Amino acid sequence: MITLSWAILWTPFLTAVFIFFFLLSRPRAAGRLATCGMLAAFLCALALLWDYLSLKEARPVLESSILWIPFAPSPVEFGVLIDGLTILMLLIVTGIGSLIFLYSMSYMERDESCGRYFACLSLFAFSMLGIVLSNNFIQTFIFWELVGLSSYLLIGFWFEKREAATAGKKAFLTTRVGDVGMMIGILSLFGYLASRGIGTFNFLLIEERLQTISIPSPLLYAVCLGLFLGIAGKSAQAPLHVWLPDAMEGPTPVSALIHAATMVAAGVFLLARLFFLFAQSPAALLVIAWTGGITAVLAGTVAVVQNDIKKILAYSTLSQLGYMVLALGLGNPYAGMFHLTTHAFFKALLFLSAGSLIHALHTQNIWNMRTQKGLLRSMPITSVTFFIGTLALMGIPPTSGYFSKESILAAASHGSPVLFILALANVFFTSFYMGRLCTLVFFQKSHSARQNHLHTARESGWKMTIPLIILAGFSIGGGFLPLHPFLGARGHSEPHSNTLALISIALAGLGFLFAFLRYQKKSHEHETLDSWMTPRFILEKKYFFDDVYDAFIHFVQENIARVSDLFERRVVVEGGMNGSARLTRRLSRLVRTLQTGVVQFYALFFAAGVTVIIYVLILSGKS
Amino acid sequence: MIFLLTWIPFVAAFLILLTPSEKKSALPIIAKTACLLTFLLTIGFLWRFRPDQPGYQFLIRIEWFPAFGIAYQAGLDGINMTLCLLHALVSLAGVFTAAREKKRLKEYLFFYLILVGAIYGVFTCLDLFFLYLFYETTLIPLYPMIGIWGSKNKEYGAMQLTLFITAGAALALFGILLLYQKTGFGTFDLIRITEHLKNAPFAAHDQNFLAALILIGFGVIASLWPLHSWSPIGYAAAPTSVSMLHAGVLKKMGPYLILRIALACLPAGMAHWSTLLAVLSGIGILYAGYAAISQKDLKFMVGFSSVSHMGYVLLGIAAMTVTSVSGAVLLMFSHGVMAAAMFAVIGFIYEQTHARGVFDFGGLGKKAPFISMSFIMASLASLGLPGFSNFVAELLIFIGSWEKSPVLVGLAVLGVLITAIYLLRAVQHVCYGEFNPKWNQLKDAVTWQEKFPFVLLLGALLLFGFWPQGLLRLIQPAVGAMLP
Amino acid sequence: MIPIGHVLIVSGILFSIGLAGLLIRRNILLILLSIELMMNAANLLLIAGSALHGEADGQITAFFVMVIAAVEVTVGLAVAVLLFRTRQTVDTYDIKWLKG
Amino acid sequence: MNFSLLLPEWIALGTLLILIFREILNGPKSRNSSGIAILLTGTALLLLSLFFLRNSPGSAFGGTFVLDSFAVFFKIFFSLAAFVVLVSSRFFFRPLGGEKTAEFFLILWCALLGMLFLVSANDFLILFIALEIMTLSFYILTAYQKGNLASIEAGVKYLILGSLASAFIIYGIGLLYVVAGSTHFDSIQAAFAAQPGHKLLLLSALLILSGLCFKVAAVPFQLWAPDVYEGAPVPVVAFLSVGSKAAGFALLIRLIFTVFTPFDHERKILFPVLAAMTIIYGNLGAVVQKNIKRLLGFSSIAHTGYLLIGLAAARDSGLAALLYYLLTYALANLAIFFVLSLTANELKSDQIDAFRGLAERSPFLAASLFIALLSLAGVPPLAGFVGKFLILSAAIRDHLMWLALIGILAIPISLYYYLGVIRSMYLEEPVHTASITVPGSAKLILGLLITGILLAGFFQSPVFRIVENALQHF
Repeated sequence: MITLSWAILWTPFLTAVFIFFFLLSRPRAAGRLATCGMLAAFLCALALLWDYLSLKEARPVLESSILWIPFAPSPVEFGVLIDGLTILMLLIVTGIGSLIFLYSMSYMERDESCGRYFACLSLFAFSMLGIVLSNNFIQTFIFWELVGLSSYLLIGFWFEKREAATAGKKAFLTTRVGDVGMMIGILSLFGYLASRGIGTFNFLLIEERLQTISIPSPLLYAVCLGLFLGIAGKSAQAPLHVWLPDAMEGPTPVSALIHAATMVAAGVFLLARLFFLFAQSPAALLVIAWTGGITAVLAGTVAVVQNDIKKILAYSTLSQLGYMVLALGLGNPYAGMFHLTTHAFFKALLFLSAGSLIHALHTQNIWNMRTQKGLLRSMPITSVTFFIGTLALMGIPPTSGYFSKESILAAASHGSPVLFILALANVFFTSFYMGRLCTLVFFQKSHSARQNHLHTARESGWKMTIPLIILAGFSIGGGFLPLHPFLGARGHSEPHSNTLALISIALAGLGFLFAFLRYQKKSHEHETLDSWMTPRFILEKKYFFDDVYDAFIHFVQENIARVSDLFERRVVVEGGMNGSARLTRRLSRLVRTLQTGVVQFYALFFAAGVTVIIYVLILSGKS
Repeated sequence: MIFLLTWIPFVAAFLILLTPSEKKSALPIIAKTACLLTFLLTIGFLWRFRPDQPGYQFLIRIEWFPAFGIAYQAGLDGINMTLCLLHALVSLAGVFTAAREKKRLKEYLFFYLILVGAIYGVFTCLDLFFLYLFYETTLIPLYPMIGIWGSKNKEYGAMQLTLFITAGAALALFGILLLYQKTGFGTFDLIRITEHLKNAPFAAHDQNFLAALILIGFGVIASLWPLHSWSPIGYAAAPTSVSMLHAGVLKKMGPYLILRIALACLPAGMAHWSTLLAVLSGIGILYAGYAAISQKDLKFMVGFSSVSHMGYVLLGIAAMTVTSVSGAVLLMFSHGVMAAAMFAVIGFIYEQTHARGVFDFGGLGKKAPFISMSFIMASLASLGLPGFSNFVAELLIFIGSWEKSPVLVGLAVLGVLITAIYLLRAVQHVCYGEFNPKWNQLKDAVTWQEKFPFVLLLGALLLFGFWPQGLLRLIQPAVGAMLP
Repeated sequence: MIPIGHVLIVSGILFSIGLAGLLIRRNILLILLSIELMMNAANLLLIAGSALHGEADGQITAFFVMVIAAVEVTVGLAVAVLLFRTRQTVDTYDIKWLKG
Repeated sequence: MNFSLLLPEWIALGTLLILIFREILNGPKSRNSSGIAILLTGTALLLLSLFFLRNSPGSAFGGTFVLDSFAVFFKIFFSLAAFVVLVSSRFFFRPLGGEKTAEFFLILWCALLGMLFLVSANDFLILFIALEIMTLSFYILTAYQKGNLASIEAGVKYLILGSLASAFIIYGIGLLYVVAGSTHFDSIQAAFAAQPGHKLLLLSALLILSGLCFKVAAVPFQLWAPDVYEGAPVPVVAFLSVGSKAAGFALLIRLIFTVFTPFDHERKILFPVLAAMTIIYGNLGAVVQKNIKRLLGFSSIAHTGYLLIGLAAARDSGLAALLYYLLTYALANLAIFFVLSLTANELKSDQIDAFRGLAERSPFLAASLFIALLSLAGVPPLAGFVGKFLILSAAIRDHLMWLALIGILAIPISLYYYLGVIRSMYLEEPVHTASITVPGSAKLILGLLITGILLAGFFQSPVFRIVENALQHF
């Protein structure tokens, strides 16, 4: 089993390296190799699952590691930790990853830098698998950073486009802000443990020791918040969520990968992995829950006014991530991971279908997507699968989304009423914006000649549709997957509540209906959103997060930088460096004034010198 | 054997002096051969180095000036083995850049080889006199190299750099002489002095005074805030291969000598100043980072960045734990290689375009993929990305220093973010975006001679990023033996 | 015999007069003269010492000093003539091109 | 009487006489080449005789003339320096044509003769005579360029101030004689021992020391040096800065550590202060200078300061350091003035600006100047560094921390102005591009000097042994 897990980890890496060195200029081969690699990893994961299930123990946890930096006070390991959670995530990452790789082969066909694309994609998968398999903090942090790097490279894949390059940088930097917190969290945890004689970064060891010693709660609170800052960065929780919508500048399959299987899932996964730690600090959990709840509604509302199909999906991801984080914050990792799983299916599905649409229609604006025949007819598979994804996202039974969302809502119903209301409100918003999207794209026909070129919209090839169909299947059936064996140790499923189910389904239906009615006839981009919702302006400005950050960067950071630079120039260089030179020259000129050139003055100086010496040494001396 | 490291370059320099300057083709061959030989020699030493064996290896000792207890004594332990490797890498990479110099090539290579040999001298010698001798010898070639072959304000930069480092060195010389005087058995033999002081340390106030002298003196070249200002100015002025060697290797002599003299011989004095040193390093990290943000010249940016990174090194040294000091040594290596790669990239572009503003370029990623990739990789290494040895080094520094000064480590972690800000900005403006047609003439690195330096340096960073133990197994025992 | 203390005082005064002359007079010739005076103050000491100790050393030395002083003045005059030829001045305040 | 002890002086005198006769016989038409040949032979014989005498110390003229290893060391030193200066003066004067160089050689040789006697003097009479022979020759040499105003002015100034210093010395000697009843060192030392704390003795010692401090240009007797250095012909400055200074220090050492030993206490007060002031004055003064000779004048004051540290510090390590320093200083200064002699006629100016682009006009000269200047600045592995190193460690050994610190802080300042010259030569574009040809003999000598700088920098031990050997009697 250990060997299998190592194989899963390194296959994508070796693929990436191989492509990097040999196949950069041969895109087709690169694509094939990468996909095969990913598929092989998936098969390994399946084999691992088989082995794992055939083990006799109740909830086996397997671990293996090598010492990477065997330092006496703080040995850093590199290892794998296999338990149910790991295997679940492995399956998600490699499974959905394989589909996305397959899809990409066709999607990226015409791009000449395709080799680079697949190398980065494999690197991305490798980084994510590293996080999943990691058995200690440092390794997690390493791959955490590598995920950031891969996202940077992939979001900025079309780097000639200014926006893409900026978005990649933004993603990297924003998540890095979180990483600063994470690093500090790790360091303070380690610092405390080391002072108690347990110098280790190992999850299992720490978990075990924490049963006998307790960390002082302020410190634990700080540690948890630090770690959560990192998680919030990667999982795009407010206020570090700003990178995610911008990340849509990357190729669509990359978005699918980021939103479904990697990156954003990493944060939630880590939260679940470290739940033993967070569970000990209720105060931290409260912060986490609120962050999740607020992020969910924040993103759900902003999605309502977006016009770019990918951006709508991006905000929906944000709000769904908010759900997951909320569930974990409420002390229910099961619900969170469950939703992570189902969300992975339907969000990948949504993105890939959206990608298929974009591929065919060459636009991302939902106002421009309708065709004369209607998309349902010209691209049936894509449309149907997209619709299935929408249903799952809205949480309509019997799709998978229904079950997972139900368990989160059930968990929320036990928590703070405000949080519960937020969660419910988000159900409505979700279906509203998805309703708006579907109405505009699928249920309207174009009457304008301007869009004639869209006549030609045709269904994509098999490499793109097969992943869609498979994902659609899982989006429907995913809710019935038996996840308990994987997550047993980490929480419980809430008892089913009919009232809650009814309320949520009703809200979802209502939202969709509203949207359908409202946008059925609209064909103008300049819709006026009026008084029955929060002023449109705020939403269009995305609650001013970006503006505030820009202002911060502009007014605070740039000014600190400018002040440093000025200080350097005026004080350190001009004052210290040139100042000492000036002082020397001034003294030098003073010395020069003695050299009057008059020989008598020289003689006088001579005589005075002799006199002083004689006076000091003889007359005032020992007499 | 070990003296060959120093003397091969000197002899080669002499050979170059004898070669008539018309024989343009022979000059680079001599220089490259010398650097390659020393490189191979260093690898050989690395190969035969036994990390588990305590003390210095390959020790040689030639009585030199017995009246003053001076001996030509050289040897390697894990720390200077690492630094020799760093120098071997950077000097070999640098000579390929140096050999492309068009103006007065003969003199340039002559000075370059003198510089290379003297640096080996500093890193191998274990006698305070010779340490200082080689340390100052590096100044002889630096002034003309920067002054003649440099760019932008070169005279000013050369003068500042030389004077600052000399002033620091003079103070350090004072410290060394005091140390010599106070140990009282008339020897400059560093091994004996260290051993002696382990058993019979000086009184506290003596240690404090001496440590202060050493710290300030060698702190100048380590660009300890606020003594750093020569460094961005000097690097901006220097020609590429000098920037590479200086930022990459010479700067590391400061922390190295602080380790060797202040930390090993005067631990109590070091401990006395450690808080102050840590605070200054912390200020340096953030200050230089922010200053780098507002630079418009790539070389200035990298210059400030190197100040910022040396802050990490000094922070690690100030914490005085095995982990942090090992991290500091590893960072000296990693940052050296990284900085060299960075300056090589900038130099490569500057050579052809005579521009090096952050905003002068754009879209080089398409036009010159190899160079852009090198630039990106060097940036990533610099901002502490895992996979490059810089990450491991910074991590060790953080872990090792956390207990002493959590606040400063927190700020230092923030510094990593600041590094990312300016480097990614630079990468974006240089490599990404639309191609600036002004640079249509720009050629990517094509021949192996052009590519070799980058492959060598970045390869080393990656190698030890994946396998840090390769260096740490050398560094850690040596550091362990050095710390009280 | 004159007490040695008196001799010391007289020679001291002579020396001081010479020094004062050197400092005050601006004419090179007079300056040379002042130097001669200082040297002779020393000669006085040497001869008085010779008398005091009853040895000839001092007198011999005094002869040598006289010769040397004469040579000095000779050289000095030669240089002064040179100066006068080129600058038409022997005033020390006029020769200060070399300064600073 | 042991006349063979005076063999070097006989040879020098003989050479001098030959030169004079040649001058008389040939008249104004005398040619240089034969003069050089004579001088070469003279120097060679001098060195040879010294080599044979080096291990046979003794005294002559009733103990007023001694030949010990110290004297031999300095005699070799002076002969070599004189030889280098003579060669350089040949290059310096050759294009001037009109002025007869034979006379110049003659007077310079006279100065050498004075120096040779000086370091052997064991009696104040001999000392004074030898000193005056040397000094008087220098007055003439300084004003040697009759057409050059600066040269004449320098001559006048040097003459007046030098005579003043001589007057102080001889007055001191007179006082000494009154008290001690002898001019002989040994008897004076005995007198000192008999009457310790005698104010008149101390006064006379201080007067003599002041006069000698004038010769070495120590503060507060330093004001003449920049003016004279600027005005005098280059070879004269070379010999002045090397020979005259070395003679001054030789005398200071001999007097302080033989005759004036009872005043050890005063020495320890006086010399550290003088050294500190001299270092500061010299280095600061040089910073803003634009004329290279004047700059070197200030720099020579600064170096006097370092040398004085050697006198200030305890005798064992201090003196050896002083002699080592003197050697390195002499090597560097001779090299520098040699280059100046060679370039003077091409550049026709002493301004530092005139050296612009010298590196391109003559790489060899520029490189020599580069190394010599850096050696003066004390940059290793050049000789100057070892000198400074030894001097400073002597100061520290004698617990003169503050003095050592001043010496150390002055190093970057001195580097600044030396680099100013180097900047002109290497970093700036030449005004004229015509390359300067350097004769083979000049290359040889300059090469030897530079090699000496490198060797004395790296192989300290053999040089130090020579120096220690010279000091074995102290």
